[in-house]
Amino acid sequence: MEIGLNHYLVLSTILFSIGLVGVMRRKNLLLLFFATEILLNSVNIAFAAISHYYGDLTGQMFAFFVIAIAASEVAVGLGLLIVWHKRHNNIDLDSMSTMKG
Amino acid sequence: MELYLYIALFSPLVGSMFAALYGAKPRTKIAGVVPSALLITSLIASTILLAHILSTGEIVHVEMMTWMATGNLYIPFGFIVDQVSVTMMMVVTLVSSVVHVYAIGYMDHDKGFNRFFSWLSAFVFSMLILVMSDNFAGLFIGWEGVGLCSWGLIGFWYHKESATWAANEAFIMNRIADLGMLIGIFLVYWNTGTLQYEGAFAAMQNLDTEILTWMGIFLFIGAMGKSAQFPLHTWLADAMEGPTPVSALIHAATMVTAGVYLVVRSNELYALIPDVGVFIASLGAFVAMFAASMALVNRDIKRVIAYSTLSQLGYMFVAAGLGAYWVALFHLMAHAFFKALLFLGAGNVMHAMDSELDPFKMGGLGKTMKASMVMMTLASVALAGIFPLAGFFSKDIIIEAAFVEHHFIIYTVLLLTAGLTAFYSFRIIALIFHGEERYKLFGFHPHEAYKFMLVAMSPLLILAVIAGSLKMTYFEMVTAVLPATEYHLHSVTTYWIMTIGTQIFVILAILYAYKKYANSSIKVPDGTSKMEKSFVYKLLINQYYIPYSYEQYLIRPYRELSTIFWKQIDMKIVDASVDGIAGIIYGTGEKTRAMQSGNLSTMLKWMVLGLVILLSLAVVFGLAARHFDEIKVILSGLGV
Amino acid sequence: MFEAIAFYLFAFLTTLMFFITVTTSQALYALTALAAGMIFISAFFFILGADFLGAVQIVVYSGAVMALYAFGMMFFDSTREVKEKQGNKLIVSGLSILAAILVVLIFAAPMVTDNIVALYPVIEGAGNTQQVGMVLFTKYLVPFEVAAVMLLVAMIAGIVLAGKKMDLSITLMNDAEIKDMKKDQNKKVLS
Amino acid sequence: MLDHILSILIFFPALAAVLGFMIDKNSIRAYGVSVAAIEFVLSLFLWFSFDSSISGMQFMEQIPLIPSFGINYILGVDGISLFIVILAAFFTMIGIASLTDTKNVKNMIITLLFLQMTMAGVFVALDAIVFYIFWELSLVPMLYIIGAWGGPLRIYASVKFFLYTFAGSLVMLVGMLFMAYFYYQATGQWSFAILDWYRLILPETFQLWLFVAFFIGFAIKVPMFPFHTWLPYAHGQAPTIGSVILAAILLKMGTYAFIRFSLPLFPDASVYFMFPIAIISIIMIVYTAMIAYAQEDVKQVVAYSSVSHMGVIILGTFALNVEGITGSIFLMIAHGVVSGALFLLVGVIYERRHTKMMSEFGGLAHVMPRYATIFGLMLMASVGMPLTINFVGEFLSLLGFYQQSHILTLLAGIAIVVGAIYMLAAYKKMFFGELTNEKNKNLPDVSKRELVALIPLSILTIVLGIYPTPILKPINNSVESIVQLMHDKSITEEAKTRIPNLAASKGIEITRTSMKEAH
Amino acid sequence: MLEPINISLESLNLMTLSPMLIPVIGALLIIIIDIIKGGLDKTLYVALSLLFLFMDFNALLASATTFAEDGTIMGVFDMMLIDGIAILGQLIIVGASMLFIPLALTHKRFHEFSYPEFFALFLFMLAGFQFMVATDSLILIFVGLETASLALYTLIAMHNRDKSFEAAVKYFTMGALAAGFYSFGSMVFYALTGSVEINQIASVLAANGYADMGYVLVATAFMLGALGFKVSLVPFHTWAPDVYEGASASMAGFMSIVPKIAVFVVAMRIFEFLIHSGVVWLEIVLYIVVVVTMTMANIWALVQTDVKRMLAYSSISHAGFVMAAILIGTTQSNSALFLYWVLFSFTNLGAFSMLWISRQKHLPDHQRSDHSYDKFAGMIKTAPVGAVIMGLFMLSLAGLPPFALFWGKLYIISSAVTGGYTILALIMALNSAIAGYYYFKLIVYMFMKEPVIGTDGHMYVSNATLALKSIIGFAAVGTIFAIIVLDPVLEFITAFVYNSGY
Repeated sequence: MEIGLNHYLVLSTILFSIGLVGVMRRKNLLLLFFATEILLNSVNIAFAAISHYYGDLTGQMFAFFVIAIAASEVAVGLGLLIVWHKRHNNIDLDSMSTMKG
Repeated sequence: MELYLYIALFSPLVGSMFAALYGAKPRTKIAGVVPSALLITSLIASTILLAHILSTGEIVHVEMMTWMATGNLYIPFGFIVDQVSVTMMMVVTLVSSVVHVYAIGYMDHDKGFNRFFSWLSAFVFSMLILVMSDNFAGLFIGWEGVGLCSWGLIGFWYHKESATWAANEAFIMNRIADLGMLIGIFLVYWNTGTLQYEGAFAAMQNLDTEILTWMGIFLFIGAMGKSAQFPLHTWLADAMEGPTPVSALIHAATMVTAGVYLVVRSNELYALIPDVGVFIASLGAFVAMFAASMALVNRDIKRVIAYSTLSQLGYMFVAAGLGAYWVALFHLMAHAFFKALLFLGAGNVMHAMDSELDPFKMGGLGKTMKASMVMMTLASVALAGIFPLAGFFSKDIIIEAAFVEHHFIIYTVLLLTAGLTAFYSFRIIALIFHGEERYKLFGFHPHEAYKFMLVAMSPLLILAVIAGSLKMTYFEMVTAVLPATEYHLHSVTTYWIMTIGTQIFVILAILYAYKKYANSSIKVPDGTSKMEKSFVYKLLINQYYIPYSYEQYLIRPYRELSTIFWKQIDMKIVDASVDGIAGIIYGTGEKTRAMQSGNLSTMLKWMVLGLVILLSLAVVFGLAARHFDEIKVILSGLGV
Repeated sequence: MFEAIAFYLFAFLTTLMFFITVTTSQALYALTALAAGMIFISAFFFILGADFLGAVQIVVYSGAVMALYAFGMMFFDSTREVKEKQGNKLIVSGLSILAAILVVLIFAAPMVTDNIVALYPVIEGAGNTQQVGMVLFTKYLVPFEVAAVMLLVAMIAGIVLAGKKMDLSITLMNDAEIKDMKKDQNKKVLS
Repeated sequence: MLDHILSILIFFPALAAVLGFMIDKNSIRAYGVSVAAIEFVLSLFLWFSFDSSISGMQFMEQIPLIPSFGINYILGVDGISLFIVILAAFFTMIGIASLTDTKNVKNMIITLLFLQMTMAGVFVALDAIVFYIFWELSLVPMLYIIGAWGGPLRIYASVKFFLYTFAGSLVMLVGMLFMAYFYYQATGQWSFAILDWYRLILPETFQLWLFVAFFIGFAIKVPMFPFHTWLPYAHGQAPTIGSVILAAILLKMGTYAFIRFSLPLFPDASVYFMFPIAIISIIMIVYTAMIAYAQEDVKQVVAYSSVSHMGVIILGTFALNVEGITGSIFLMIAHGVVSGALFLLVGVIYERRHTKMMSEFGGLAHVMPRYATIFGLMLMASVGMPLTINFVGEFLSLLGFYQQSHILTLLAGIAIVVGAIYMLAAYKKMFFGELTNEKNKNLPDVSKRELVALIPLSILTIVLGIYPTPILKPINNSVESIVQLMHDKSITEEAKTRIPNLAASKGIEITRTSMKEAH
Repeated sequence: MLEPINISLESLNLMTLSPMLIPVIGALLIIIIDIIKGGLDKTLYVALSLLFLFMDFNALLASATTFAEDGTIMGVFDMMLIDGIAILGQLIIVGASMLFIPLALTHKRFHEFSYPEFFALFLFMLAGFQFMVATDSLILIFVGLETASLALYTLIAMHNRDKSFEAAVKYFTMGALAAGFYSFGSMVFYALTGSVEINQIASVLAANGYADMGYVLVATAFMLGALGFKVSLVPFHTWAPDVYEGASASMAGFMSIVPKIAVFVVAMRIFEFLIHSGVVWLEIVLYIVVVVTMTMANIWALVQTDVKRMLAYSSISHAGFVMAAILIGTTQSNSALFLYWVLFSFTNLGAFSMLWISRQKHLPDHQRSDHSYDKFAGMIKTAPVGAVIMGLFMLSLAGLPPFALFWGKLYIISSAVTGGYTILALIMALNSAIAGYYYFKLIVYMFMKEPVIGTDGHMYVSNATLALKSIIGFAAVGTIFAIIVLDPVLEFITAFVYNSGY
């Protein structure tokens, strides 16, 4: 059977949802960041697939920039985690709720 | 003549203001003398006007200035002195002059002497405005003005709870009636386009009877208040809390007759609606009897006289209602004289008895107060309608008129009332001046009033005696403006039988009163006698329980309702709903702020939830798109 | 046929790996699963003919990002088991599954793609990398440069945040303390 | 000078207020009084130069503000607004003059001067947005006066006052925007100028909705039942001067706005809503009068009495004939004078005893005869005694409405009864009876400073009661033109019959401008 | 084989890049200066930044002139799109930044300003925002947005205290999720149309007659989530209060203005064509979101005890208010959006600056947060001028005429009325009334309460320097006298918006 664009889109959606699960359930910030990577990667698959099926390079471009963005986010995210960890010696997000209301 | 008109009108005002200047200062004679002198000036001016009218028959009509003018409404301060108003002016200025002079003596020791004269003169001014105005609005000014002065004077001794209560009661009750009056005025304006008597009455000739009836009714409601007709009568008896000169002037001679004056003044209106006239007459007859009955047993001389006034007002309304306007006015005049005299006499007695009002505690005062006794007796005779005193001429003619007009029930009632009148008048005369000197038991030391007070009263005495002789002159004068109906029985025999019969009936009543109350066995009632326990006595002494029921069923519910309105409705419903809305908004905030738990995980969940909601809406919409048209209709309602 | 098998195989593998990533309680497992997943994704890229992308994926993710994360994990000592207090799991899974179902529901429908014109068509005969290069340095030159700026920003941010200067907070110090600190620094410079 | 007298009237006090910051605390009172006096003289000068035979706007000024959106600074005064402007200046003057020692007197006077600016602005603005600006801005100084110098509940009271009126006026703002939009649709140009709007004939349904939108804003300000509950709190907590100005001027904004906006803009809707509003007015009159009777605090009596009187004003306004509207405008002035004076009087006793509970008093007439006299005078004015200022307005208002409905007028007329009840009861409780309370035995009578405020008011009360013509005439002329405008604009049969056609009956020539139909 | 591409330099329109390049160059210069000579004072960097901002502003004015003459300019392979709304957006971004940067010159020393990198990052961030608004391509929007966001996270964290780290982490994490939404949304659009350029997407969708409505809706939903997060629409707003609280007051003020206007421009580009094409779903959803955002944010603001948090919620509410303009989608409403935001910038930045100058380093015992209401109690007695100015900003925020924001509200509500959204207009009006409550709460505290014992007026200006005072003065003057310049501004905005086809 023919693998069509919709297959890839569905796969992408499923992976995206897995990412959402991770984002919502992870309490360890580092692991939470993993989940955000999943989100971006799932979209990349779809971009590449669309690009392939339409014979258009724009999708690959988008995916390329998404990868770049993901990488930058890692840098900043880790930076933030390091400062937090230096102060509090944990990266548990439950400890971050001094501000509320 | 205009100058005299203005003098007559404004001298009391000047007097009032003069006295007011001394208002906050200690008592000074001059504050009493000057207003009195100014009033006498006013009296003289009125007399000149009277002479002028008598001699020439010309009506003096001036328009001082515009008061209100807007749209089609034009109300000037216009004054008219015609035969009717000059009669009233004479009565008012004369009685008030007498009362003023009398009060100089009567109020001699009172702290509020200056204030008293200020109010009293202001009252005269208002009354003159009332009678001299040439339009309904001006009448209303006077109408309210006398009400105000009456309030000030009834509550003159403001430290007394009963006095201030009575003052407020009088004012408020009058206000209720004034509302009717006001509505009457509105009716007149919107139907005739003017409030000037002349124009209004002219225009009324062409109006529907229904509208005229309403006009007549509403104006009469106004009259009922001022003249204390049932059911707005209770204030008059309570008004006796005021100083006695006030009672004499306001609550006997002048103000209370304003209602009669109004009906007389509007005779052209009432002539068009005889049905209302009959109603007025019936009510008058009822009040005459009703008031007289209460006077029979009352133990307060001023109240007895007040009821008597009420009763006589009933007579006047009978006359006015039956179209005998000149008769009503004549009785008004005559009544003013003898009733004022009676009150002033009562004032002398009170003065002598340290403000004691219970006649049972007096008795035998005739010995020390001869002059007062003579005056009061004569006034009572006049009141009873014994020939040849004033009452005979004015009152009997009313009874005759009722007979002639074939209102036999009214006639009968009036006749009976005449007997009652005689009885209660002489009951108090007997109790006060005759019999045992019961006052000694209570340690009173009565003395006759000042000479000048007695002198001041003498004009009234003279008029009470001779007023009857002026009847024909008067008749000729006023019939120039009022319908000149003569009330003569067709048969001379019947006339004589009736007249003499009435006289004998009245005299018998007087004698019975003397027999019952002038003897030495009278004791101060202590509530034990058989009569006092009877139902009728209780009914009468409690004024048919009307004040009680007013208190119980009107005043108290009003007070309670007010409190409920305030505490329950205004605070707990109206205000609380406003606060409630604010509270709900604030409470929503307090409850939902937990959404912002500060936990990152929750925040992320909210975001995903938002997304899911958006997605589900998308799916729902996809389904709904099939029913797009219907939905669009609904949405257009939302303003989308 | 080969394509279908490859697709399903890698689809299964990526899904599994990512599933492990988000569910395992061992940070190390998660990291490893993530890295594996990334590599499997690059397989898709190759299948779809996006060779350049596939290479970038492996280099950037498996090389750089994973290395960073691994470093981070050592720093945070997260290899130990992470205790994660879980709130309501129903909400988490419910929301995600709902989201998936909703999107899939829509994606199940075929698209109308008649009007789609490839703006930057894949040219037969040229290598993917070449083609990407052509587009990247013409049309997407500006985003590319901006991405460079972004990476610079990320670098500066990383340096600043992880730097030593953040250890002392001037924000929380009063004036006297700041003066002392300055003195200390000068001393260090002198000595 | 005459060309810009209205701007001067508005901005002179504001400028003076800004300069007031420089002035020393001890001299500020003299400064305030003189500024207010100058303002008052200016307003009198305005009256003097006012041509009362002209029915339209005078001293018009126009400066474009946002011409592309149709917002212009347009001012003008006619018979309707003239006297309220004068009254505002007058009350500011006597308010400052009679200001007894309060803390922060400087802030108070500066605030009052700002308030004066907004009050003048509201009544002379002829552009809806400019009107709205002053309308809203007037809330701020009042908020501050109540909130900073008020009683124990002052913050609740001031915030309630502010939010309530603010919410209402925002709805009104939406109405204004709609109105401008309709004008735009009809003419292709934006305009917020009221005189432009006057030329617009709207379909009845639009009129109804817009009328409601404006009504909410105005009704809360008036305040009309059931939106009145902020008023007792505001009055109860406000310092004397705040109550005086609130009652005398600020409440009049609502009733003035009815005449300036609602009637001429929406004649058909006015007729449509005439009876519902009349019923609300009657509820206001009777219900609040009864509540006033139940009060224990004399200031609350006066406060509720204000609501009751405002009912009569509204009733007169919705008589939709010359007599009624003229009467209601006159009653605005009258009520301003009388209620202002009553609040001043309450302030006098509060100053001495620091309580407003009537049970604390009784027999005050013994120790304070002058006070009792002036109070009595104002009381009688308040209950509508003829020859006092109130009577003229009340009489005309009721007279006017009688043309529309007999029975409702009869019910509304109960005002004169219930008004007497609570006023006399309050007076009795305070002044009559024996002097029982020890603390009242040595109260000083009204002082000279207090008399400075009270005597002019007393004189006004009587003089204008006897000779209202100088005020009635200009009002009458302007009202006639408004009534004629309404008649001409109205589209329904009912409105045509309800609103008298003066041109036919009196031959009044109104300059007819071409009217435009909105679609 | 690939053809070599010949492109003339003129056709690239490189001038379109100049406004963005200026801050980038500025940032690089700052870094280079720091490398050459460290330890220079912050005043230098402030001045440098200001200088570059001025140049940027001038470049924008030049673009504006060009736009006024020639209309929309495309540049650099049609990647750059300089149309009216791009210019307006950038003008607001740069203008507000010029007001923000001097706030670094505080009297007290704060951690972030000791870094030259702070200023560099700031300028990079601006460049990111400017790229974001000046393009039609979803890719460049994404990259610009992320550049700016990453810089912003860092700037927040650099305040260097626990709350600011917490704020930065929260913002960052949620931002990453939003980035996921954004890329997914873009992906669906791409799948639908084969393009990532908005006008291209629009034309393809129009040509299809929106046949794949389901896909469009999914894309829109994800986009709404992503952009809604940035402009803090409920329920994507949860970061806002915490981040505002954690960041320094000046940064919070900045955040309430600049990132949002950038996103509004993007939202306008993406949503307007959908709304105009009759995607009723979007209209309904936006309607709901706007109403909920306005109302709920107001309600939450009511119950706050800290002024800064209150202002955070109020900013959310204002964002909802402005989002309504996009929903209405007429030229008038879109102009109203910019007008509103210009006026809002003055007022809100002024308000936050007032908080900034009263910032204490250590809280006294009775004070629970940086800017609790209690802190301002009785301010009129101890610092009257400050209280009056703060009151002024509050009045303006509440929409009291004739202060700046009133005109914005007036114009937006008017556009709702004109656009036929009567109910919305009423809701907006009533929300202003609710908002009145919490703004007035502060006024009540300042003017009507007694000062807390032991506070003197100095506390309220403890952080003030001439620079800060001038900024506040400038904001205050702008707030009061907005009416004077309103007409030309409105005409300018309307012309630009109209000529951009919105």
